[in-house]
Amino acid sequence: MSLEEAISIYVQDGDLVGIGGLSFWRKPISACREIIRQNKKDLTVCTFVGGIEVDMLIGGGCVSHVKSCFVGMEIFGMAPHYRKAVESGSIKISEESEASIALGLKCSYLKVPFMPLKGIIGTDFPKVRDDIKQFEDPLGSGTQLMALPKIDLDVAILHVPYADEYGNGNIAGAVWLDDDMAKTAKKTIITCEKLVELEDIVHSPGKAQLPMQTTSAVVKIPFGAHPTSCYPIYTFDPNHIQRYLKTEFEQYKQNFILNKSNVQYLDAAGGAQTILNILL
Amino acid sequence: MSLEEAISIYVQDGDLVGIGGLSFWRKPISACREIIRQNKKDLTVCTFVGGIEVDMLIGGGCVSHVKSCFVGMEIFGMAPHYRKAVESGSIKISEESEASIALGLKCSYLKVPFMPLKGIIGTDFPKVRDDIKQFEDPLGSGTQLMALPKIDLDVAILHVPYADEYGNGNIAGAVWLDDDMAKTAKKTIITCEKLVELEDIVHSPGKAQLPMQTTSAVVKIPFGAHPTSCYPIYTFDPNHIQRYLKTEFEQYKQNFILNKSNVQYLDAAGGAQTILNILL
Amino acid sequence: MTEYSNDFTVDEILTVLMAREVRNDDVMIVGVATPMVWAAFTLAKVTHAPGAIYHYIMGNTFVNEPRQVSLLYLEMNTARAYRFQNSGECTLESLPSEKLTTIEWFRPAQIDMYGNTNNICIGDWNNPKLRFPGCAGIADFSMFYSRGSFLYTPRHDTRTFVPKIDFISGVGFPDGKSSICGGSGPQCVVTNLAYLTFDDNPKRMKIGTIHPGIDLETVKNSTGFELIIPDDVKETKLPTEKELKILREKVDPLGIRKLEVLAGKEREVLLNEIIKKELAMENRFPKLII
Amino acid sequence: MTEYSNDFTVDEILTVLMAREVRNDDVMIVGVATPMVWAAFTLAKVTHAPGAIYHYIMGNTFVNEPRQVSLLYLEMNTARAYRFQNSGECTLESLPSEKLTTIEWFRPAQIDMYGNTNNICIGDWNNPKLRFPGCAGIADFSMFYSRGSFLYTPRHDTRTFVPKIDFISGVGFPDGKSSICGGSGPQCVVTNLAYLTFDDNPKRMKIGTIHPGIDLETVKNSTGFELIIPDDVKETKLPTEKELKILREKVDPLGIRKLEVLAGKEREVLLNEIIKKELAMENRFPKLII
Repeated sequence: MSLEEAISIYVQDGDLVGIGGLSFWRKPISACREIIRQNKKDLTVCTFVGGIEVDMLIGGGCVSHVKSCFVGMEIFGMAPHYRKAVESGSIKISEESEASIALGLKCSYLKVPFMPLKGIIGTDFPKVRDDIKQFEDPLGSGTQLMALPKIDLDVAILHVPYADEYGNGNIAGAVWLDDDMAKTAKKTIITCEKLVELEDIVHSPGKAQLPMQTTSAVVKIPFGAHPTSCYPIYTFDPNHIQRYLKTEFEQYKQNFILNKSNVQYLDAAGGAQTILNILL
Repeated sequence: MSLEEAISIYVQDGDLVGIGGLSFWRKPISACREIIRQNKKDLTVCTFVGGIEVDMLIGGGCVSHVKSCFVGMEIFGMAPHYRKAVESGSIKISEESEASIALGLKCSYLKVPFMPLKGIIGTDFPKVRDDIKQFEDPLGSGTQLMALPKIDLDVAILHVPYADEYGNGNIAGAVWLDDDMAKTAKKTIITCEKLVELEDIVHSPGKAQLPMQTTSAVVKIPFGAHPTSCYPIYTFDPNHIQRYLKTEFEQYKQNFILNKSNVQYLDAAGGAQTILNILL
Repeated sequence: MTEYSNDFTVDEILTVLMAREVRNDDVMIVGVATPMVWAAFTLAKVTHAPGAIYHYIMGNTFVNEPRQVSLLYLEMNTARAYRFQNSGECTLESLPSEKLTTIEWFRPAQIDMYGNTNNICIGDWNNPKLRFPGCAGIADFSMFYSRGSFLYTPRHDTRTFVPKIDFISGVGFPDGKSSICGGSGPQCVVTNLAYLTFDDNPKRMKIGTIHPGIDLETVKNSTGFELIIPDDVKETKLPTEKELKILREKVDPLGIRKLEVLAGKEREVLLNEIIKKELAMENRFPKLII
Repeated sequence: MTEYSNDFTVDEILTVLMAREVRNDDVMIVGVATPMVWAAFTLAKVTHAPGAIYHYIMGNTFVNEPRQVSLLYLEMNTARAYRFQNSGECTLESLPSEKLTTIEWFRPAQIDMYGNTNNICIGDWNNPKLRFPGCAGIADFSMFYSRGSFLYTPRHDTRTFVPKIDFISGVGFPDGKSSICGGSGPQCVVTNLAYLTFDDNPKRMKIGTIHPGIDLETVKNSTGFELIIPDDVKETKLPTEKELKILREKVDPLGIRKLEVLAGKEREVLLNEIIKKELAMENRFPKLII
């Protein structure tokens, strides 16, 4: 299946979209560019720690709502479109913590509508989240707890170094919440650096952290996480991130997104020199 | 540290003792024999699926309370001392399910007094467990849930194939709840087949599932899980299990437990022939 | 043309009927110490459901490859050749996902007409006449499965099929109403006498088919409550020659599944024989070549 | 004899003071994009706290080996040479255990006299004047740590130290009372001007020591609320020659920590220089040889 087909079939306007990776690390950016090309609208984006992918999707006008505990550009500064959208009130924020996202996904496994946490109490989160609630331990210890709601993703979009044709995905570095997203989302799109044999997955450490039983589509896109990293193949591209921050979004879209195949994108982003720069 | 010292220092009468492994697989039996030799009393034993180890400890008079979802001898039948003790009312049972144990341990990570489950509702568990309680989703969905209490182990006793001198433990096969027990118990005793280098642990799949930060003692005991298994080194010993079932416990204790070093025990259990039988 | 056979034992018809419930896209949940279930799943996998995947509870692993049923080396099956391992929550994770269709067989010590089951004790819980090992995970998830739960017993008698069970450790259709928690509830009970299903409204046990050579009266007299009896009670479709041959020669040549059916001396003799044979095996993890 | 040095920059005294808080049995929690914290932990590890272990939030891994601070290759540090990886719950797991003493540094955008912190926004949340990236996990666990939480900011001014923060995303000592959830609460705030601690009853910010060359009035005027001032305000103990040498030459020779202190053009120049140097490195994961 092509990326175009995968996004077209499995991502619908208004979906709650889970995005894998963390910050500048292993983000499914090629899929995000495709979402922008297809002009998807009104998405709610949920990610553990968001970076350039959330910012791009907002810049592209695809997002109406963000569920994340952090959206920024690491040491490079703020995420400009995210910041502008929040400050102007053009997108809604669901203020999350790390635990509220991790536990929200865990709810799906247990089929429970909420999970309890001792944290968050005492913060201003309850003032801006009418879907979380402080309550008392039903077992009578008197402990005050925060109830955090289930997060039911419509679709998870994940980039991994290795996958097989059946939809088994293997992640060499940190998994973050990718496995929980894959296993609980209604549909899962995996983009991968390399299509390998089932046997390769079985013999890789971690094996199929993303099991084929829950995968809807696998698409091979080398450097599909650029300008973010994909361990153990390449690190993030600081030059491109700086370029992104210095380019007006419509211009960036012209240069790097619209009508760009993967190879055209990579050439626009510096071709062989860029690839050699980031390879580990 | 010797096994004698480890059990003497870290297991106290009345403790809530977590035992690793499952059924006939990777149970810390040498440690259980030492507990019987030291005549520990009034222990509450918590294990995921119990087998001969729980039965022996009950036979040895060490146990007043069992928290498990299953105690049996697999295809070999019932656990005789467990059954007799329950039927005669000489030990207390905390009727558990798989989830109630797994989630009870998880509570420790989150520092919450309970975890919610949608299961167990409709069963007779609440009639015999006054520490679990049905309650309604505090977020208002109307969902009925069961609140399962935290399990705070005093000491976890785990047998693994590989550990290093710092207390990092590596398990080659299934981990079951050993990692959660190790990480949440106040003290953790690891017995291992082989003492290896830290580097060996780092390069083994799964690395240090039992991290040194939470280990209190490491003791090398080859075949320390016999007559249960320790993958990938040996499987369980069906002949010894049959012998156990056919021998009156006081006699078994004389033959295999009292005043028996590890090598004396192994010789009594059939020596080289037994070892060759079970080696994988 | 399919050849049916009349030459089978109780363990064989049970195993074959259990195998037939498996669908090609199922995840087959293999418990500990249930060789008949394992044999049934493997038979299904090598006959009509090649796409089905094992989920070994024991290792918490998804495994694709079928291997010969074993008494001593279950752990090797689950620890080798797996593709995916769940985390410490074990059965809590992934299995009850709506994405996966799972099939799991439970063997109750007692069952009532609504499919409620008991694996805890006979008599009062506080003072039991007989304590069973326990219900493991049955209380947690059996009511979630979208495909429902599947029951079997080789002991179809009035001690197993009782009007009122002594302890509900697995929830069926409470008072004949739909399963709670959104699952489909008990689907069938495969026994040594019959294939039982559940009527729709109320959800009550009824006779599906009766095994060859068994008469209706025997089934009725062996059941401690009233079964719904259809107007036209059919006979259970016989095992095929092929099913029996593969089961006997390939899937479980040591006959380990029979341990779930036999009792007393007969059982002990078989057990000793299996142990002896398995300990003598050079290759302890033989490939299954069909 | 220890040689103290007066020749240091703001980033250096901050890093050294942060390093000094680490104990030999700590687990040091390294976040994402906090090179000054990473530098401080590595400095501690190679000087007075060799037993301390990194916990890289990014990979959710425990790592024993110190390596040179990096902008581009943090992931390699966390993904290689680790001994233990938590499960998907990430920071939820293991860290808050009572068995482990953890040390984590947070950098608040706003802080009040009780150590409550804000990393969310300036102004009303519904209509913010300035939106920050967010608080990540601060809201979850900072109040659990038995060793308390540790704060730093290179921007000691009245925009950071305010009478009332706009959004509480990290809980300090509510109204001067003990930390909730059983943790020890904020322990100190290391700034470019001073080392601040918290008085006992009520729990309110007080001056610990003032950095060399800074006078008390500057500290007071740079703080938007009243600090408790001890009778005898001492000067901060200077960095040692050894600390500075190791920090500059070994731990962070590229000066990546300085990105947390600099602004504007100066910062951009340094950033470009670091990127250029790191991209040119042959060995992208150099060993740290002290």
